[in-house]
Amino acid sequence: MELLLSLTIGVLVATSTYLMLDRNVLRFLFGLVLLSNAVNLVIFAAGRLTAGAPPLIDAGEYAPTGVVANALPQALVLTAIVIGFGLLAFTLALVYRTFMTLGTVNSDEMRIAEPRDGRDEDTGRLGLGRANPDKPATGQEAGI
Amino acid sequence: MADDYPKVDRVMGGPAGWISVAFPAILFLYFLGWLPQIAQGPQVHGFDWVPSLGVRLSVLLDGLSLTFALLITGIGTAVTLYSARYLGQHPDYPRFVSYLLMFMVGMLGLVLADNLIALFVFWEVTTIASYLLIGFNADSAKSRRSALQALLVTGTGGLILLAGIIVIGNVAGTFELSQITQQGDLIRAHPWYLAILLLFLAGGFTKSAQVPFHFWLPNAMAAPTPVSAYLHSATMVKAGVFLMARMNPALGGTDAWFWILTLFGGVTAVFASVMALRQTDIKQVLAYTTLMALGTLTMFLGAGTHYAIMAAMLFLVVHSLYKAALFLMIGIVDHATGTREAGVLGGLSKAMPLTGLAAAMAAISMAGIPPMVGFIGKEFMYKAGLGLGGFGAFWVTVMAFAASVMMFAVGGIVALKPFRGDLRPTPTEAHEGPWPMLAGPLVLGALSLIFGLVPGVLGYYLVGPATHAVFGEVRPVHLYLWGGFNMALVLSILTFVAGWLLYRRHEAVRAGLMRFESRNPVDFDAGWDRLLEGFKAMAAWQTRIIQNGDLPRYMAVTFATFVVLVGGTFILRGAFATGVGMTTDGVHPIQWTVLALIIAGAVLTVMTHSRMTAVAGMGAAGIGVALLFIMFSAPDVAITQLLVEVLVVVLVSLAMLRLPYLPRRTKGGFRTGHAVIAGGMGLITTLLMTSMLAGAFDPRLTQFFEAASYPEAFGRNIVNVILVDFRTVDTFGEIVVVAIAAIGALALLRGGSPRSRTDAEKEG
Amino acid sequence: MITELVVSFFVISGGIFCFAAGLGLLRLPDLLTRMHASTKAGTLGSGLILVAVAINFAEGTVIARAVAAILFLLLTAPVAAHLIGRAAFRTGVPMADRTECEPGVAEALRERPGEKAPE
Amino acid sequence: MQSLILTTTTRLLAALLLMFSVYSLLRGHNLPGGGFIGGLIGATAFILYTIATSVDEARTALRIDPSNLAMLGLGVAGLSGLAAGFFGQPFFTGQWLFLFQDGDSYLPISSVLFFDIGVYMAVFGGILTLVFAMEQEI
Amino acid sequence: MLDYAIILGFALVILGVTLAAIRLVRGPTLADRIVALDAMTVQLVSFGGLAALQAANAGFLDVAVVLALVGFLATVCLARYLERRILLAAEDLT
Amino acid sequence: MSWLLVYPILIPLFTAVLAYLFRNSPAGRWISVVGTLALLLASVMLMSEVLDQGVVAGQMSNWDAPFGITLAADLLGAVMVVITAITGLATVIYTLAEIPERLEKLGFHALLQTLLMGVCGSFLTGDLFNLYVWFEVMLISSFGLLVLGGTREQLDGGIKYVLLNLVSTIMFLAGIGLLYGMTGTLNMADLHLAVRQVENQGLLTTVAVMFMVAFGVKAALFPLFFWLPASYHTPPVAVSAIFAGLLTKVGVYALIRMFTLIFDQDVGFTHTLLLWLAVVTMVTGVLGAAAMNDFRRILSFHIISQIGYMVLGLALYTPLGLVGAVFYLVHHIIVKANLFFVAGVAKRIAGSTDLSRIGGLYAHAPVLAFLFLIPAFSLAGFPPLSGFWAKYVVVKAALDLEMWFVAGVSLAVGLLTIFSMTKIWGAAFWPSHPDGIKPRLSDIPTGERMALMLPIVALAALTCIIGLFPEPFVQFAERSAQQLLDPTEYVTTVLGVQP
Amino acid sequence: MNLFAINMVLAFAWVALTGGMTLGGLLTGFLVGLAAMWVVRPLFPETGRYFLRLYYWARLIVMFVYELVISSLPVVRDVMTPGQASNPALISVPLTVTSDLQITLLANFISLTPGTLSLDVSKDRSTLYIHAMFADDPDAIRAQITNRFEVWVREATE
Ligand code: NA
Ligand code: NA
Repeated sequence: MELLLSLTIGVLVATSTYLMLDRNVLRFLFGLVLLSNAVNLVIFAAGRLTAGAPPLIDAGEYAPTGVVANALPQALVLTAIVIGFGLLAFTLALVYRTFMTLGTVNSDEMRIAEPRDGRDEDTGRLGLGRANPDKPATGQEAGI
Repeated sequence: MADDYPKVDRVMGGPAGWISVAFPAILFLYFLGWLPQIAQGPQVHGFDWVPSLGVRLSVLLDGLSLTFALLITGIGTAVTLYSARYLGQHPDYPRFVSYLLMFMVGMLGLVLADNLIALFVFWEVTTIASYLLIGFNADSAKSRRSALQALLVTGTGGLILLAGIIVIGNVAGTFELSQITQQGDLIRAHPWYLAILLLFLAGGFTKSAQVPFHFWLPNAMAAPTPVSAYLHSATMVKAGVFLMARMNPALGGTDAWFWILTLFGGVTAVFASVMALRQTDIKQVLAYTTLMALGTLTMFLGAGTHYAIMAAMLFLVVHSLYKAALFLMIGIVDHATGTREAGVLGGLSKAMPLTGLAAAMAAISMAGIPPMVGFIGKEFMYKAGLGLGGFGAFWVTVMAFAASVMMFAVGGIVALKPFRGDLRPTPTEAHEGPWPMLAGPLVLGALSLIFGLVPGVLGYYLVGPATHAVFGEVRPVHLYLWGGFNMALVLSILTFVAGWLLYRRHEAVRAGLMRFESRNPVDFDAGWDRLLEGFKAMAAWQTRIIQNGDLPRYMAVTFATFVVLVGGTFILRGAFATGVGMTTDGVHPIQWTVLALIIAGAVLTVMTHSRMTAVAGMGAAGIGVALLFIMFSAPDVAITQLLVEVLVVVLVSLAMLRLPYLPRRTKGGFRTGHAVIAGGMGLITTLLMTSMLAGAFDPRLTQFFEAASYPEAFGRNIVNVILVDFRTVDTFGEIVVVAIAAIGALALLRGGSPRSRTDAEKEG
Repeated sequence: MITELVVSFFVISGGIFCFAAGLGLLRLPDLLTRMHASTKAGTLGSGLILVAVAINFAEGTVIARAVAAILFLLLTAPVAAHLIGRAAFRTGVPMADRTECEPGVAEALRERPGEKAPE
Repeated sequence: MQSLILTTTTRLLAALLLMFSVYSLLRGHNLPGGGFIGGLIGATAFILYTIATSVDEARTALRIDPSNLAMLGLGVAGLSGLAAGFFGQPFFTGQWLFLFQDGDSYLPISSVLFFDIGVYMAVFGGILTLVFAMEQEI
Repeated sequence: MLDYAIILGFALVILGVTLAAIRLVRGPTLADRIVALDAMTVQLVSFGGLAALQAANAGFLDVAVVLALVGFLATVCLARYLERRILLAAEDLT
Repeated sequence: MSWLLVYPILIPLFTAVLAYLFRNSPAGRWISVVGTLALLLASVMLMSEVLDQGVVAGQMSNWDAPFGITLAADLLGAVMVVITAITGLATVIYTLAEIPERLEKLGFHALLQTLLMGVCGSFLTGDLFNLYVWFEVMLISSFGLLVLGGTREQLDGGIKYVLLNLVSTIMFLAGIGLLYGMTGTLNMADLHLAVRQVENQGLLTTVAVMFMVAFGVKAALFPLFFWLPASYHTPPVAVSAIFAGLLTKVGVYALIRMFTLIFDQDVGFTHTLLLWLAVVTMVTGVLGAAAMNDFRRILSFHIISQIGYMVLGLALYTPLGLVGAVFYLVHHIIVKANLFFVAGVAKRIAGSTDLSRIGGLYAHAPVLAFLFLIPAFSLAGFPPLSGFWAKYVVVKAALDLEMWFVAGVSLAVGLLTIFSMTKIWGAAFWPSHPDGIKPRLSDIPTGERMALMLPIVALAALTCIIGLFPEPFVQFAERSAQQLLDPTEYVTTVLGVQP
Repeated sequence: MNLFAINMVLAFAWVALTGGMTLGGLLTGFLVGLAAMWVVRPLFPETGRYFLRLYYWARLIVMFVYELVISSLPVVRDVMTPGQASNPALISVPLTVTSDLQITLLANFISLTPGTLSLDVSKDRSTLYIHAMFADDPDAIRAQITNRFEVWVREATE
């Protein structure tokens, strides 16, 4: 199982890296979600795997009676999931706001802070405030 | 420049003026008082500054430092007095004075320091002060350029010098000059000797403007005249000479020392003399003669014999006296007539007799005519040159002769021509300067004469001890005006003859030089500009390449760095290992399915061109991960994972309402380079995981938690007990993240809504 | 032993319903028919397995949680189906050709009563 | 979202969810659950409420600004850790009070529980802040 | 016997999830995907129940309870997205 | 346990809570000021305790190390907390005049306080996973601060900052997972012992490099620094200042901590790698600064270059090298924050930070000019200011190891630093304003002027004090370097036993 | 409803008396309380309706489970067997129930019963639109809903 899990994590990392290299920031976000999952699995697996024995102490006992799963990585993963969620939520808001302000989710069109010619330049393409009206959404597209 | 500013009503610069004059004057008297003691031998005083780094604020008082201290304070008094009148009504005069005093402190510290690090500290103080003073007329682009040039050239030298200081400190085991100079043999024999020498000379040559680092000095004349007189002729530029002199006992006496110093010094002296002839602005003429003097001093320090060093020390004093006087004089002329052009000025002795007197005394000394002290200086140089053996004697003597001839001519140009003949019309009507401005040149000129008449005093109190300090051993020093008829005198006479001829024909010579220069490809000043432009272009190019504003590129580099460094280390360090669970034996079909679900979700997310499908894919992968958590006994984690998945869907489905669709397949196809990086990331992760899982696991922590959870922390859910008791601080930080993420997002979203934007506009 | 038998029965029949839900989702021709499979069979299957859990543990708190889960499933499944079905209909998701439509129903479903997109 | 069926179900469901969230919070020390899970479930109750009605109604029902609630949660968590200081113990050391102790059954009141309540509030408030903001601005 | 029943149950449920996942991938409309995701969450409730039976630990039951509760929320949000997106798209067109 | 360890975390927390609850009233900002003052007080008390007793450690929740979470302050940690408090206080005072009420109502002060909390937590924690948590607290606060206000520049810069930092965070987390899987522990002192038991030392080195990359992003090492110049010039100046001062230093701190306490088993490999990264970082950073034409962008690139010096000090891994690293850290925080403060005032009175669009500050704002020169020359390494000693020590450490090339590069970079500092001076201060504006400090209302200038004056004074009386600071750095190079005291104190 | 409250109070009293604070204890207490109230029903004038309501609720639940199981079978059969036996249709059902709760209960009841799926309620709450999978005879479906489901729901809630 360890081998297969490692391979799965590898695939998760590879796919998420590919997504994070996309110029479309939304794809980056998708990659981020997958990568967080992969890393959570890394931590989880690092504490070694135990099937079917959650780290709970039965009523009337003072300690787990048999072998139970390693509780520490579970706690760590839980924390990491929550933190990851917080970061993701903020990033989503940031992407949303950026799109509303700059009119793009393509990072190669975000050249305000580092303008191409060394000057602040508004190309006019930016700052539309909402989705590009040249390419309106259609009902069919809404289905996807 | 001195006139075109709004005047502030201050008498003699106000309090700032009086303080600025009193400070050097009092110090001058104080140092004078030390003369008799130091004539007996050097003294070291001092206290710790940064003992951990071996840095002390120790003072080495010997002939050399005292000579310099007297020049700094003495000429400093003349210059500050002069400035109080010259710039006293300038709105920025107080700033000017503070820079000047800062410089003075730096310069004094430099020459008095016994500790090399302390010397360096003061060295840099003079650099900064010089930068601020050259740029004093900040509105002029030329001033700013010159200031920067001076700063960078001397700054470069300074930093190289610092390296030299550190290395010599490592070799000698101390930074104290008084101890380092005792270890000359050890240092000269050390394998790093040549490196140390070159590092020190780089510092000295840049500061003292030796060719090819000379170009900043004439430009530095953009500074107000008192600054030129003080820094760029009498004091700061001599710091480099001082350094070489100071290090002579430790570094001197080798072939390398001899040849480098005499060659650079000689070339600088002759080159500067020629350039001096070529100028029309008298201040520029003087600037180049300063350069010539610096070259000469360097050359004689390089020559290294007792006589040569004595000649150098004597010339040091001589030059400071006449050059400061001349600079101040030209300032008065400029002030009075509005021009400094040699071709325009003439017959000023009628309108400005005292100025003419001062100029005459200084110029005669410069020309080396008896009975001025300048004559003695020149004689001793010839004697020293002739006293060397072999090619050295030839080189030094010829260079000294050539330079002296041209100095003679220049003396005529700057002090004879403007004052002789009929008064010529000038931009403003010529009039005699005020006493505070005249006092300095007159006193300095008079000193040139007095020391020429009684050279013994100079020799006993100043030149002797200084020579002793530089040469390293005590030998008698005897200065005299008349040394009998000898080879040196012959050379002197030849100098006068050749000099006079040159003076008579200098207009023609100048024209020739200017023609030559217009075809001269080697223009150091323009080269400087090209260097700077080239550097800036290189910097801009590099930055465009690296910081190009393209996020995917940043990401790619970041991930690629990870792949290369971590992957490379993995291979180089042979980290691969294999062990438990590295087969597919006993993997339950359910587990296969769950892993397949995760992979399918991830692949779907990558492949799809529909964002909601991507969200679904992420969801599937997330659910698969939750299933893994369930299978491997982590109900709390599974619950949390599922809850978070749901919340992500909630938030994403809200945001996606406005966010744009993903681009269609036509745009942005398969990215091979990115795929390679991504594959590398995946591969490395897998390898790291398998290798890590192959090792043994130390369950200490978990065993403790299992044992303590109920009896000591009263909880049966070990995971929750870890979260709220064993590792509370983690959870504490975690909720801060959640709360702050929410507040941050709220601010981001609300700050952008039309409603609050109007609020912002109302606020202004 | 009897308990084990009963539990096994519930587990397997629950599994069959869950499987049927998945299969229906894949096989049935259009969205709305697929929803029949997923809503009903899925809910029933999960419910049966939860019943099995309740019987197996036979503890108050476990029964309570199992009952709660079943109750939640029964409460939410139809609402979810209603929302998806309505939304799908309004967004023009195609239906199987055989679907018969009583007059006026399609128009009534497409109508969006008074709801405006937030601005 | 206008739907009679949704709105009616939500009345019941939201109440159930809130109850369940408190239940999760309270027994998290012994069984799966805890402040975070509880807070999340509580938040879903209000998210559902928001969807079925509107943000404004949900805000009114909540009475307190969710972002304030989140920050108060941080404060409560911090104070629960501070409690140990009064007994000369390190930060966050659990302080336990066993009420109605009778053999093996008792009602424990502890600083750990208060910490978990802080977690609950922070998570609950934080998530609602996010959702309300998104819902309102989009 | 129960062990075998549980494994069989697991197998059936996981097969069901897989089939739903195929529908998730295949679509073709977003509505189909939402239905698939909804079905998967409901099936996962069974998964939690089965895990509880297998581990003889009711802890996993909580996974089931929570999922039954909040899986619904995701579905509601997605369905709402579906409707509102059309509304907004219609506005964009006009 | 000393509660002094907890206060630097708790005080900002409660300040944040209160400041947020009172965000709509002026009380909010004064709560922030008072809270930061209290933080300063607490951090100074902690410092004096560390100076008295050596390493101070405390077990949170009263569980022994390595089971519970340890907070520990050695000299480095304590001084970083003090500097954090100083910078924080300066920033808070500065914001009184610089941050508009609109941003305060959005929770500016709460974000600032949690930023301080995260930074202090990072410096004080003795647990690797806990370090991750504090990093995240710091990061999310910085995200919020960076884009607060939401101008177009901020959003663009913010996207790059956020996304690149998220990547680094995840790498960090993965590293923790791997290290935990190999050693079974998270306590840093315990890790110091545990890494020696690891059989697969090659894997350990690999994981070490992984941490190097992750912290390399945080510290802005080449070639991982992109997020910094992309974003630091975009937020309000006070935010830039505290970011520039503190944030990258947390990355450097983490590198120092990890590569002295835990990863010291393959120094020949890891530290050599660090050395070359540091050298290239110095060069690229300073070249970037030379290429820029904006006050704040120049300063931003300089951060990178200076980070190179600090990491170089660590990479040399000699006592003197670490002295340099520690001294540099402290010096740079003060100086860099101050330069950004000056940039803010310059922008306020001259209208821009674009060097081609401002001027006249020398003539009309002489006080500001003077106060610029101090940190600027200090940054450029001119004696007798603090930066000189920092640079001197690092260069000497390199020369002591006969690393001529490295020392040469350090000196050359010093020269280029001078170049770009004078570029600002020669463009914004000396020449007159292109629009004929006379930028005067007196144009700012008195109260605001006080708020703006007080931090600048105080930090400049601090720079001068360190420069003129460096001995106690050098001695401190030496003791600190000893603690770092020989972590026995740290480990013993944390674990409570002789290892 | 206040009778229900009294019943709950009795249940809690039972728990307090017996000391078994478990769900089972509570349920026992509820049943015991119910029995007690039935015994003393003359003291409560409205008890008759209360008991009736309980009965109707119980019937609704039982009928619901019955319908759920019974009508699942054709769906499962259709899914499991090759080919498509279904004959789907969109049908409108006039409503006789009026309150929110009743409409919702009915709609959910219909949805959970295999073969039919409530899609929406008309704006004037007079019609329910459903999708039926085996709609060979729409009127039969309408009749079943009106005559059985609506009655059960109404009786349980009025
Ligand atoms: Na750029
Ligand atoms: Na300018």
